[in-house]
Amino acid sequence: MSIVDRFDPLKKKMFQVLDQEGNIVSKDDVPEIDDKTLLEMYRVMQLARIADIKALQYQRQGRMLTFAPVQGQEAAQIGPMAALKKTDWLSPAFREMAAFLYHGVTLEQTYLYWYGNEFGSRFDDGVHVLPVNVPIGSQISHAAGLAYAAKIQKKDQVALTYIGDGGTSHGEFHEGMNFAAVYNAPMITIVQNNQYAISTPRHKQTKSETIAQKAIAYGIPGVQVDGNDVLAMYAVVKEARERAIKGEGPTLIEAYTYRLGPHTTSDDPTIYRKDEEVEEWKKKDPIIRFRNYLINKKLWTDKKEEKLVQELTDLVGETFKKVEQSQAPTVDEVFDYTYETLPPYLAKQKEAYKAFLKESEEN
Amino acid sequence: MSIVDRFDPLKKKMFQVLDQEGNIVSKDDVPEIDDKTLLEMYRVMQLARIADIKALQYQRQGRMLTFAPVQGQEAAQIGPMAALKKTDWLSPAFREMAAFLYHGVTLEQTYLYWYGNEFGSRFDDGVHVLPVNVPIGSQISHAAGLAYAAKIQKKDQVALTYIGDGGTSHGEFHEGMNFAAVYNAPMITIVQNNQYAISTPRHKQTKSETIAQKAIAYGIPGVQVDGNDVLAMYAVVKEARERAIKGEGPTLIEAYTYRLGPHTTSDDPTIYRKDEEVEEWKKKDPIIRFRNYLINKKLWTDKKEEKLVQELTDLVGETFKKVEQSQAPTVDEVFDYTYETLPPYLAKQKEAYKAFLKESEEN
Amino acid sequence: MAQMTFLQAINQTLDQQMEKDASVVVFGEDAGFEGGVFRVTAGLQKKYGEDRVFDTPIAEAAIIGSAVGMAINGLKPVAEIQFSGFMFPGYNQIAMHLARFRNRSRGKYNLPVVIRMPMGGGVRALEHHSESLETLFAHIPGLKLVVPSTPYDAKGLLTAAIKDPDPVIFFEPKKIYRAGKQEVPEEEYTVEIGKAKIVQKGDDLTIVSWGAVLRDLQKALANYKTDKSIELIDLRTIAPMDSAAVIDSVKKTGRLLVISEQVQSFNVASELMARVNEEAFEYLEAPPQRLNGFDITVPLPKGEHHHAIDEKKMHHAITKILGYKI
Amino acid sequence: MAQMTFLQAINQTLDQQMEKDASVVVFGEDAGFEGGVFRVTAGLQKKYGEDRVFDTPIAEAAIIGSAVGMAINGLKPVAEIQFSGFMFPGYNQIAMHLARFRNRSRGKYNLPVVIRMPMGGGVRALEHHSESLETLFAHIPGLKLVVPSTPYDAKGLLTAAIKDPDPVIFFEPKKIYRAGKQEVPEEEYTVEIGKAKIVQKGDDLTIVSWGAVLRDLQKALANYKTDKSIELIDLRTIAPMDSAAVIDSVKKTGRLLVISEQVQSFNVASELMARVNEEAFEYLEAPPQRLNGFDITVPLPKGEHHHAIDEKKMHHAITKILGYKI
Ligand SMILES: Cc1ncc(C[n+]2csc(CCOP(=O)(O)OP(=O)(O)O)c2C)c(N)n1
Ligand SMILES: Cc1ncc(C[n+]2csc(CCOP(=O)(O)OP(=O)(O)O)c2C)c(N)n1
Ligand SMILES: [Mg+2]
Ligand SMILES: [Mg+2]
Repeated sequence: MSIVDRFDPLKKKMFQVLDQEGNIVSKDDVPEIDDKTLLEMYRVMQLARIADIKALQYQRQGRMLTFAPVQGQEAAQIGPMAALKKTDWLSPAFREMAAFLYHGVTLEQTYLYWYGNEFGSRFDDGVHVLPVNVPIGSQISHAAGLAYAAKIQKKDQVALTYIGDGGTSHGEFHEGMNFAAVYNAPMITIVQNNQYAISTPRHKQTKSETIAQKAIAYGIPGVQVDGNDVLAMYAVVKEARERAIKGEGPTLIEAYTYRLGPHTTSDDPTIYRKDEEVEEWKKKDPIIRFRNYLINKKLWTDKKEEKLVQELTDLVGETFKKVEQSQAPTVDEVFDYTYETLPPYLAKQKEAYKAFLKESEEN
Repeated sequence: MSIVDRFDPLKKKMFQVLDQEGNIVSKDDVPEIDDKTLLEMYRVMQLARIADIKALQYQRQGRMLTFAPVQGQEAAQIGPMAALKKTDWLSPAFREMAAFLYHGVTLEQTYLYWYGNEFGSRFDDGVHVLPVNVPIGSQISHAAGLAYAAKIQKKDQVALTYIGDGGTSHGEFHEGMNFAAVYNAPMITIVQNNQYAISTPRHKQTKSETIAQKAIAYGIPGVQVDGNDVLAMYAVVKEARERAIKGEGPTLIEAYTYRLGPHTTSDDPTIYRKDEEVEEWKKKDPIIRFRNYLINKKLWTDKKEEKLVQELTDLVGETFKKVEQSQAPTVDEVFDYTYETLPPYLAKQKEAYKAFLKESEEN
Repeated sequence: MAQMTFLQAINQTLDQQMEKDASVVVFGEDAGFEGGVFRVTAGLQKKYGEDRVFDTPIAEAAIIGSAVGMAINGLKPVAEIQFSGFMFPGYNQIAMHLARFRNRSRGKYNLPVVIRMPMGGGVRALEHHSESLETLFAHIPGLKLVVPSTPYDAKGLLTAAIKDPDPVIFFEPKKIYRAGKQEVPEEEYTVEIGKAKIVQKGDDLTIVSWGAVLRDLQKALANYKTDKSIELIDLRTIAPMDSAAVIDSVKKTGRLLVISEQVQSFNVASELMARVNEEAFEYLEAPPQRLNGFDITVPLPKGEHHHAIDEKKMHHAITKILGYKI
Repeated sequence: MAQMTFLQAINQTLDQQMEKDASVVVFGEDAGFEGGVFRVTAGLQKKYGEDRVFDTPIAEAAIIGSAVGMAINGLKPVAEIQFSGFMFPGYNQIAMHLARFRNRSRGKYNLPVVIRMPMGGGVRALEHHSESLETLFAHIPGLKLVVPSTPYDAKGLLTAAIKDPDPVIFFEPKKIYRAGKQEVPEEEYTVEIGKAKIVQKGDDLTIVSWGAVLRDLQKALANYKTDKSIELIDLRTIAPMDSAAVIDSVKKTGRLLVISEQVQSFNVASELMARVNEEAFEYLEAPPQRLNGFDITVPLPKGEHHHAIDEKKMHHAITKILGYKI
């Protein structure tokens, strides 16, 4: 029986493959993933973690701008992305650095974005990731459109989109979900229920007992998954992808997880949540859990760990250096991407500005 | 056991008190309504029906503007309004003429509105009805706000709002529902599922099997009711009102019904639906059903019927005459309601326009 | 060549473009099976199937938002908003995404999306059915906005809009959907977006207008007796606005009058007046003037005539500006 | 009297009005428990309870729409939109309902609603966090829009806004939330909505500005060497705009320069230029000028300086208009 059939969201049963220590709780549910992929998943989880910690440090030093940390949510992002094909689309919210890195965005690009440069959103050709999406909820219908286009063009392709627990209150969430469902568009929606929307706790966001049960409003499957369990997240997305490709429509996946860090670098979470709560969740760290699993599986050792951490730390440091040395946007860049061809009145504004800059320099 | 507990929307069970012939199907569910109220309910259902038919005629003669007929949906409106207190709020969509008339709006006002005059939306003091609301879905959060205000001011008051099956796809529906649910605001939402949104059938609007099950997304009770059964509609709203007043929050009621007429006077329904379908639904006419019930109950006779129809027909004719003789909006009226006090630049526009009119007259 | 109404010209254009380009898809509330409440898309679903021509749920944000996604994934969406007054729930998607994706992605994602919307008054309609919302699109960088006034331009501009790599808002003045026919070529042609049209040459006064009002204005001008010669410009594109054409004209005539159905404050006239001030101030022989609606909500039908621009108002404004002496 | 920042002045005003008037309620995303992401509403929930000060779901349409309902049912809602760039999903409620209920109901329902929104740039923020959206409110009949530039005006205008029977959009230039303190009286007072303030008298040039830019402008003027005397007007209210004050000033100076952070097309400057054309054309000694952002999406922080209005740009524009000779 499929996962969504076994885990009725109204019964508040959460799908899990690994327990908190990384032991298998449900053997039949362990997804088939080759070792190389498992290690790649682990590598990117660690890369995201290290890049995240470093970004926070850089930001505190005033060297980076606002940044939305991903710490604690790596499994909810790496599991799903590993279950996709590279040609599948990702329509993100704004806290998906781990997913970005796994799906082909470079670390330099993600850093450049949070450094305040639009070129950080110009991903390489063939990378099927949309830019960071700030207006809450609006990414869902982008995914619906991507998926609809994939469907009628008969591509073997789905669109996966992320949103937060808070985002589910938004009208844009509702419209996008309903839209995709009506057309059986191959879309997968993952709600990262990290228990808070900035300071607002989950229970003030909605009265529904689970987020997963919101799927019922759209007549589609919904399931609550342990979002700190990378294998469970992988398995459920794998299954959802198959349904989607078969023309059975979208799936709503609630990834039950926790944001270990602040909402963004401008946020002080101690105002609204207790240390004990954070400590409880640290025990459920998705990276530790996955590492234990890999160690049990004899795929990982402390030595390998040490080497990887060092390697990634260096990579992050070097990448940030590059980003710091990147050029600030030029006048042309600031104007020229508004339209394919610069309209006359805008060209005039640009020329006047250039003349002004020249004049100022000369004085 | 409460109605909402007995009629789980996921089981597709529809709540009914009277069958198609007006016989009682479920004795225990017959609501206690005194005879006077029953007769008043019937009178207003007939008034709405006659006013509706006449409005269509006037419109065809070019004497009235666009108009959204209510035919077929009278029970879904009169049952609920009869279950409310006069101090409860009604936040309507645009097809609620019957509800308007029952809750204190005069026929002259409703006609004046569809005649194209804003004064048709200025209801008498003490009438707790908001004006016709055209932008789909936006009335829900008005109701949420009315209800929230009632709650924190500890009034014995609820806000009831209407929306169509099509309207449930809108983001505004979702936001308003979720908002009210979170605060346990005393709100009642009735979805008049009349099977179409203009030409778009219900199944193209959403993939959910019932509209009622959308309640699950908000963690509130939802129930599907035979919307052509005025007693069922009364009973379910009565119960929802009690829950609301007790602080238990909103209820979502799907009134399963049918629009017998066109979407509006500019619509040609023969393009998108079959005559047979309409004929099937005519057999379920809510007025006939209720009349049979009243006749069975010895509250009504053919003679009374004849008299009432004549009386109401006259009333409608006279009212329309008055409306036709009403004054067109003056210049002052067109300007002066924009703000409490006319700002200088707007006063200037008004004066200039008056001067222009005077000059034109003189020439 | 065939005689066509404005509405037929649009329908024929959609048909032609769908035929030529399999990536064009058409959708909106009731736009599929019944062909839209005005029947602009009539017959298309039958011809091109439900995948390419379809009804949507009532969800303007999703209509625009999904168009964004479709465009990124290889389609050319031509979406319909049932009335421009109902674009507001989709305005977030229009202003924050549709207009910005190209800039946000530094040119990676162009969005060749067309959003069609019936606009304007004069049809004795309910609230929210008579608005003229040009400003709300023209103020947003990254959008284009066109308003044809003839069947010929409707076809040419819509063809250009569908081929345009940037998002285009396509306003259809509903009052003239069926008002009169014009010869429209069967074959494909484009009218350049961003180019105003000089409808009538003149030396003493420049009048700028567009859409349904322009049609009324032409009648009003025919009935206006004067020995002065008036240059009439159909702006056609509101964004990017061909202010150069207007400025050139004003340099010649010295007088500018802008006529529209918009409310007054922050309308197209204000922006044109500002640009004329900036670039042709020395040529002005009279203060630029505007004739438009008032800063009020468009009244319901019984009061709409107050807000509407009729011939009397036009004559009055023309007489006033022609009579101005410094 | 106490020394207060702009932010403190707003917080104190909300506190004072909630204390005096039990019908005032304050809400928004994170506005309750933590007192908002900027802490503008800090302390209020503790003092007035969760019924009157509360967090909302992330749902801008419902925030505005419920405010409409609350106002009709006896409350005075002061709602917060977290950043003005996130008002778009609520724009339907603002433009189609909040602005119109009074007119729609022919005066039965006044909506004494205040919508507070941090606005403007200069804080090195993410996309959608730096917009200046004055036009989108001032173009809509029925709304009022104020933008204070000092702690004193912030308190006076917010007090007036809460007491106003009409809906008021209250812009808070986030760049100056904590920039400098000013003496602000403890007791209640109002600053009239719809009245501009002459900050500095002068005879040769009228400069109009508002909000954070006005503050920078004052510094720039202090550093500007000229023998000409400049009149500086803080517009304060954008709608209903005190164009009379500007026109009076221009009649005296003959020159107008409007400076803002907005994009250029269809901005407050265009409307002011249009009104000055209409009413003070003969007094103009130079074409009215505007200095503002470009018609582009506000760049991310590394490019924001291009769009921002700095002292150099200000000096340049002033020199240009002062030097103009017909
Ligand atoms: C439409 C809109 N409103 C408000 C915001 C401001 N905002 C940014 S993040 C956030 C909270 C999001 O919470 P959630 O959806 O749970 O995602 P999380 O931050 O927890 O990942 C808010 C309100 C926004 N970005 N967009
Ligand atoms: C936001 C918005 N979009 C579109 C419309 C145009 N419109 C008017 S009625 C209608 C269909 C409504 O269908 P439904 O909600 O089922 O109500 P019914 O007409 O069946 O009573 C539409 C799309 C509108 N009024 N508002
Ligand atoms: Mg969250
Ligand atoms: Mg319907």
